[in-house]
Amino acid sequence: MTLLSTDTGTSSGSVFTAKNRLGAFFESWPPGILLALAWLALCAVLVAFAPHVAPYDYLAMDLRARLTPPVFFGGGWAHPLGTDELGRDVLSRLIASVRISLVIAFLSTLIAASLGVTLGFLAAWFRGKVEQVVLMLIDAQAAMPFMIIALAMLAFLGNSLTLLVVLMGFYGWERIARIARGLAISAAEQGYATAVRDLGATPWRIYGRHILPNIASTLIVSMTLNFPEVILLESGLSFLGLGVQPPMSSLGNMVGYGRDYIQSAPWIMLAPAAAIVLTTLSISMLGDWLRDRFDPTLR
Amino acid sequence: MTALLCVRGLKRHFAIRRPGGLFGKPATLKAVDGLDFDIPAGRTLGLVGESGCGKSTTARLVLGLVPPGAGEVRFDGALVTARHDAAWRRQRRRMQMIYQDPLGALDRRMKVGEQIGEPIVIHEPALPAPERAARVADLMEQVGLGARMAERYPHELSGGQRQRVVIARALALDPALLVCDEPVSALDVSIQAQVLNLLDDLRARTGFAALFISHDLKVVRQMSDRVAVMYLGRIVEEGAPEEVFHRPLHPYTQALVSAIPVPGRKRARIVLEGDPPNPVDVPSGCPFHPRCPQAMAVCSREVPRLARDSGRSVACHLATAPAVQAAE
Amino acid sequence: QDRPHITVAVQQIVNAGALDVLREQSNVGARVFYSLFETLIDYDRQLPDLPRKPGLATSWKRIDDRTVELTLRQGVKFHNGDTMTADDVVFTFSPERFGTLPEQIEAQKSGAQLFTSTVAQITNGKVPPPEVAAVARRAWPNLDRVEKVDDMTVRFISEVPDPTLEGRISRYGAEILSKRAYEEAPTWADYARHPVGTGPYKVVEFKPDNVLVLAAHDDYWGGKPPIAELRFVVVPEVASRVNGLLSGEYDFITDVPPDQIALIDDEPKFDVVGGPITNHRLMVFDKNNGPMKDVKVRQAMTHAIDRDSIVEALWGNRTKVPAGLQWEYYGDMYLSDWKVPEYDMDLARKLVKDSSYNGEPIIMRVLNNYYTNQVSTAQINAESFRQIGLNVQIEMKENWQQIFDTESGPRMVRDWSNSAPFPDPVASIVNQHCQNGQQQQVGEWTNEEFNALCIRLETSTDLETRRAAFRRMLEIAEREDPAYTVLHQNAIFYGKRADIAWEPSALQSMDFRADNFAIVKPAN
Amino acid sequence: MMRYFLSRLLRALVTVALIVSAAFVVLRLSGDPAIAILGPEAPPEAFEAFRAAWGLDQPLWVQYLRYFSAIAHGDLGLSMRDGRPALDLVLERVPDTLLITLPALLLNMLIGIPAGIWAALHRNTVIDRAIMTVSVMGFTVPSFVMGLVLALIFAVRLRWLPSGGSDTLWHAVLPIVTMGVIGAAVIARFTRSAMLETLGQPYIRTASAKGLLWHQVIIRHALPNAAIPTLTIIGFMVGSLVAGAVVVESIFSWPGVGRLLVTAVANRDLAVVQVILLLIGFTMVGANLVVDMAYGWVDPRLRTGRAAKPA
Amino acid sequence: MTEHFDELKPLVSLRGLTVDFDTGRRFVRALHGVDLDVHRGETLGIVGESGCGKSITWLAATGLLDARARIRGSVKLAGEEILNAPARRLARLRGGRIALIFQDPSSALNPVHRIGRQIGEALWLHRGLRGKDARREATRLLERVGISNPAQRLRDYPHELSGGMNQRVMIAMALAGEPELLIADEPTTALDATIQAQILDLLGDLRRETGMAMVLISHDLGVVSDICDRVAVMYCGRVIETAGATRLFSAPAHPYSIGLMRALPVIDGPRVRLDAIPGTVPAPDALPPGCTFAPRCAFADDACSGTLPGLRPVPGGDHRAACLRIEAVRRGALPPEGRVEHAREVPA
Ligand SMILES: Nc1ncnc2c1ncn2[C@@H]1O[C@H](COP(=O)(O)OP(=O)(O)OP(=O)(O)O)[C@@H](O)[C@H]1O
Ligand SMILES: Nc1ncnc2c1ncn2[C@@H]1O[C@H](COP(=O)(O)OP(=O)(O)OP(=O)(O)O)[C@@H](O)[C@H]1O
Ligand SMILES: [Mg+2]
Ligand SMILES: [Mg+2]
Repeated sequence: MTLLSTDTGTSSGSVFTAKNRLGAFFESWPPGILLALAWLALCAVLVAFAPHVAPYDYLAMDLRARLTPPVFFGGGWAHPLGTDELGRDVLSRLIASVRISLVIAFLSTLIAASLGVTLGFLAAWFRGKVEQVVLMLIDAQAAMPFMIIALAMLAFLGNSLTLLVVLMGFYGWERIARIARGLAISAAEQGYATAVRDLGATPWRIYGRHILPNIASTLIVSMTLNFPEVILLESGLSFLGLGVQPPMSSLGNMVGYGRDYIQSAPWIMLAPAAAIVLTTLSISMLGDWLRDRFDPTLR
Repeated sequence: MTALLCVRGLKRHFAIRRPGGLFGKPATLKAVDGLDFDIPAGRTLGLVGESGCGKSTTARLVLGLVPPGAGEVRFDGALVTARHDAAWRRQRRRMQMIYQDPLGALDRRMKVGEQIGEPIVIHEPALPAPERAARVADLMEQVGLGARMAERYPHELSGGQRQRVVIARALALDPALLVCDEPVSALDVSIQAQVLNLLDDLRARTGFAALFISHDLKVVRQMSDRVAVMYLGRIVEEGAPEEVFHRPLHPYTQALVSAIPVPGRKRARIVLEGDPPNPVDVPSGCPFHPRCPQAMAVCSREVPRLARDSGRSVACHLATAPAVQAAE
Repeated sequence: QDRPHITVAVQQIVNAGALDVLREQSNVGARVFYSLFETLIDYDRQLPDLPRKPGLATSWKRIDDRTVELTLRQGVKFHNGDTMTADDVVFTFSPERFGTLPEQIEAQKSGAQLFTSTVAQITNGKVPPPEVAAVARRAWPNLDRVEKVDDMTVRFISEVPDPTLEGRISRYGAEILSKRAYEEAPTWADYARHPVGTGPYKVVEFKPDNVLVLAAHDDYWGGKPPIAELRFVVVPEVASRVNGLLSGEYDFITDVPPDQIALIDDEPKFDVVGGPITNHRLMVFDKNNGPMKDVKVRQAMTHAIDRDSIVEALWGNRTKVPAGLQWEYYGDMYLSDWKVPEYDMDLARKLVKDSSYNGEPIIMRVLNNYYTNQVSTAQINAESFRQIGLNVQIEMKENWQQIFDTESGPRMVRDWSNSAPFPDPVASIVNQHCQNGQQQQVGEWTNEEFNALCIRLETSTDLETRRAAFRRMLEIAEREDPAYTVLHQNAIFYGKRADIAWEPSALQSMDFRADNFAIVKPAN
Repeated sequence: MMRYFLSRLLRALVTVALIVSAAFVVLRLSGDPAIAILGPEAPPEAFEAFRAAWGLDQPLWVQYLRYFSAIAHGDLGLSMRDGRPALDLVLERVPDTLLITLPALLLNMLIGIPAGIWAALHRNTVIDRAIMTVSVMGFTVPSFVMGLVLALIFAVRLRWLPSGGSDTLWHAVLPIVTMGVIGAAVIARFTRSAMLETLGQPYIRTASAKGLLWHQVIIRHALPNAAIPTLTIIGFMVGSLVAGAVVVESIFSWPGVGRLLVTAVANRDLAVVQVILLLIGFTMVGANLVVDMAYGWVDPRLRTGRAAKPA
Repeated sequence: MTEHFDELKPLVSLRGLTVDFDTGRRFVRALHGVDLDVHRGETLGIVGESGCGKSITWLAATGLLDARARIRGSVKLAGEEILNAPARRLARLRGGRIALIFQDPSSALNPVHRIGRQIGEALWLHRGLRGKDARREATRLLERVGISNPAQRLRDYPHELSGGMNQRVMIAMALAGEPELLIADEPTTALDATIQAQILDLLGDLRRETGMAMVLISHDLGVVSDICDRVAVMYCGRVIETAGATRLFSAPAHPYSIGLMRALPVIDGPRVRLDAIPGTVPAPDALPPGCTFAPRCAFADDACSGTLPGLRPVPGGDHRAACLRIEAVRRGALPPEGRVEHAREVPA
């Protein structure tokens, strides 16, 4: 970083040395983070306006235009990212998929977080038997292959989007519960929570008004870790044929069905795969960045 | 039953595991091992003693934050339990605590104004917000915080200001008893003086009784009407501060008093040999005898009783055996 | 002299985990079984119309309506070195082998302990799993007995007149086993892992879901097999199979989706062979639920399917739309003038309009590409159905039970495929759609007139009567009161090294005998 | 100490029983093994016979009780598909699974730990950002995409390695690399944050004040302390060793437990699924226990003084 | 500022030491040019409120501040410049010629290593001792700092020892390199009165025996007066007064030093109301112009908030203070309006 000036203010006794503005800006907002935010903003726009931005209906088939390559790879501008095995426009499907995948990931992360936080808090508050039960549930969830849970939900409850969201909400709650429990126990032993309890506050107040906001930053960071994993998990489930189901389309499901075409029509798979990587990369980077920001020892 | 707070035969032991081995052997830690004291309304009892001698545990027992192992605590005649039920929560209105670490005792994500108002929200939920705000402003005025400060977060305040916030919060419901567990230990000399002065003023104004805990004898002397010296979970000496600090009877108190560094004046310290006391291995007889420069044979056999007379009590064989006293 | 080792990458060796033709009911197993076992009467498998030819029997003749006599081939050696005799044939069709002896059934019942490690045993003989008996009964509903005339002559005797007897003798499931080998195996399961047949290759090692290693059976009656070791390895992923072929690890890969054909064909060292098989893809209706009760709705759907486009787009015209649920190899029973409902959107729309339908959702239950192109086909059809004004929704299911399930919601439309294990309508339309067929058994569909015709078709020996009955049955099931509609003939494609001369078969078997396998020097 | 183990064991048993019960209900209610194993074209009476033979026609609770009493007698049951003891079936696959998962885990650590440390030491520099970006990408690329792309490059284009199968050790390379890269990414992230946490501790300053050079401080003082959080995550990974990697095994046609699980679940082959679940459950529990012990080994503070409780 | 020479060259001399911290958008100066000398065999006490820069002065001098600090000025050890010296050279100095001990011994010792190993490390680094020799020497050192049963204690982990014992281990570790200068940063803050007495005694003995120089950082005036020869008072990143210990405590010249002493409660004599300094210490990025103490100072006048006072000799001994109104302070004369009242609210 370059030093621009050393000014000893007359109105203040403090001595500041300014940094290069640009350098300082990029230090608090690294370019990677800015790119990540930009991508996420784009995604947010897509989520909000998907049907209006997409050039075609994502379900519209054109069997005569199957497997058209993207523009510059032998295709034309009619389908900038090419078409899939049913002649549907990959770009439009991508937009629809981003929308569905992000909505799923967001909502399920929320569910996982609520479930995890609730159970974690219960364990932290009651300790003893309740805690043992929660820990057992946590272990059981961690040891149960997710595939089986997925099968269960889909078999018993069908496969509507709502259910998929709920199902994915079951993913990762145990980690959040574990974190929430740990944080809540240590927070409860910290002065501020004891202090409020000693004022005569009810558990609701202690956990809801005090502990939750205090551990929220860590929880948010762990949610940013959960978020990309849900997107990946959904693609893994699609691989097994359990994810978002046709004719609906998600990033994972596009990649899953596109994998057979990895050689003959790679764009079907690569476009959504790139979207997955970009999105999860953005969110993970944001998470890391937030964690560093929230960590007082690093400030 | 004249005193506001009566403590009788109070004990509290903890089951712990001793270091060593993979998970350690179980052992008993006698944090508080039989306390008796009274605090009359409006008076302050100072409690001094080294780290780990059970001061904080006493504070928590007195407030009913942890259940006693034996003995009882009566506040205004009513038994203080540690069942965290509604009745217990109601009792909080009248007994409050001030903590050692003001930053730790405050929620760093809540504005201090809100935090000062929290006891009111808890105990008088019906009070309309504007009236509550007025009371908060009044409290802040009392502890010398500008009303502007209400909008700040704890980390934006200095240590002394934070402790003022804690004090304001404790006083919000006009408690009869305030337990101050090392309220100034984390503060700097100059801020410490500000806070001590403030507590003094407030006590004069509102007349609460206080249990004032510190390991700093100078601070305790500054604040208390009576002091009790604790060693390994027991009171070894009790009396008026001037008496206890200027003519300590117990050898431990003597060592403690001599160890106080006083600027500008060098004087002989009684340096105690041996390791600090360990509440897990409380020595037989007088718990202080292994470190006591004047230990006698009887000390390792018999536990000295806290002999009370004329407002001064001491638990030492030396003090109670007139012969030895004379020989000295 | 230096015979090659050949590796075939398959999606799965056998679905049921056992090398027993009476247990493995999916068409997956047919691929490997032809290398292990043979039937008395065989087909010329690489020819399009699949003419019958002598197999382990050199000749056969009808004695009467109920009896066929076969002369066995001399010098046929089993993998264990025994020579095949009439005893082996009789055994192959015996109640003991079928698991229908009373003591076997008793043992199966008493052994009916869920998940416990005790296999039902009886003192003499084995207890095959009960489903083997069920399959055998279905394959030989009227077989009275198989009689040994002399060492090299046997008679198949049916309880009732049976025009399909020769067909059944040649069918999948009628492969001849070694009596001694079967009896020597400790349990049925042991046998089913190392079966002994007469085929050109014998089992060396079998790990379900992983690999089946076969070695040349040099005493094979048809001459020395051309391959020293034949390995079938399981490679579930299409992309991985293609990768493995292109990287030279596999000599053959099976189940190449039509869209991948060009990719392999473009490589000079590899090519793709294959085509239609004796299996048709169907869409099946449940006439008892919702809008499907209305015959017009079903009819409309049969007319709204653009079968030619599907065949063109998804199959690259490498298969065809057949003439209803029948195959050319039915011979005399083939109704060459029959047609599937023609694609006519206007007619379909009109049918919908005339029907009682008013917008209720129609659920199509679909499995995730259990059949090649299943999901794509379903999406194309759903689109067409929407265009004729039907509110169709695709519902993806994970397994067959969910497809058949009636509790989680109304069952309306599902996918299926039908084969004909032997060349007669009895093998397909009767077996699958009559009273004892799955469709009626699960309660999807029934039709009185149709059911009466079923019996006539099965028992009559008069060709014209039978043809008339079959025609009427097709009319009912495919047009008047649609039970199903045929979408297209299924096709299977194999990727292989271009320097290997090899032909696939419509019967889905892979033939690695000397007359169908040769390594030719590449042209350049 | 003994009591601690016993209570851990008890919790583990209850946990595993919970898993097995849940799986039982799920598998039994969500699909029919008969159709799955015999195929949709098998005659209906074959399904009936199959169900009767395996007792699947009994009420669910009868099946459940039978299953559990069998387990209690040490009988883990037969595979409904193969008729062989489920335990044999699974144990057969374990060596193959370990053959790829163990080296993958090793690779994870060999790449992940140094990368994480390196990134932490160069916090907020280009090195840090590069490592973290690569690491995040490492685990955000879906594993089957990664696997297929690796196979395309190294098997199809370069022909250096086989694309799938399990005949030689060379066949293990691509699966190991695929899993190795993904796991390394995860470990790197954890190591980095553990390391950063440690570097902020006062004893690190004490170590430099003693006169140790920076790299000595890292190696002798920071690493052992940073090992604890890293161990936790590695413990979780060990736990999933036997379950293998479903996706990677499918892509590389590796005959491991993961693929067996997929087929067994698809077939609703209950006994096999349950044996795998038991195996996973006990490995998890075992791994957690080992990690707990390792904590004590790495950090002497954790050897003693568990939470005190009132006497 | 005039260079002042003693008959002995100082062991360590800091000149114009400044430290700027990177606060993200800019650098903020936390240490504003500190000049200090430590002579051989001398004990220098540093006092001042929390956050005034006592610790960073010495961390900066020994190169122990993290990379976000920018250090300027000069630090000479026996005439040799060591500020920003190469890492290897600094490492050899640290623990060897200059040893440091920190506040809160329990967290300053590595929890996962036995204390024997931690002491052994220092012996190995600076005296090349290993194995048995190192063990023998470590035992001797532990014995020296008054730990009973030292041979056995070497095998203990820090958490198995009490805070006082850990602090003694820290001291033993510091002594391992036989340093010429020991910097003790609040060595007794975390300890109890009786243990504190033991440690202070120990430090005093050691200094007498080895003749090493010592810097004692503390905000406990009592401790400092007890064992220091000379004292420097710091406020807001500057040294505002230095004098011999006796002199400083008997006749402090700077209003801040006076305030500090008045604020202490006393153990004997009559109980009086404490005389607290009003207001709080300003943060480094919000210093008032001119004399940084002016807003809290009862003696300050308008000149004080305009000019930054340098250290100036105070008549009567080796005594210097940075105050424009030394004379007035000595006379005890308050400015007419009593400026303190309106200056209470200093932003924290
Ligand atoms: N919950 C607990 N479990 C086990 N031991 C405890 C518990 N609480 C306190 N102790 C032990 O009881 C003893 C007395 O503790 P207490 O906190 O009352 O001491 P203190 O006099 O307040 O010390 P300090 O001056 O350090 O605050 C200590 O040895 C402490 O370790
Ligand atoms: N790493 C750092 N980054 C930014 N500011 C720092 C850093 N370390 C110290 N400071 C600031 O430098 C100033 C002086 O800190 P220092 O630690 O020297 O105070 P101190 O006098 O030792 O106080 P204490 O008595 O509390 O130890 C403080 O305002 C502090 O906030
Ligand atoms: Mg305490
Ligand atoms: Mg400091």
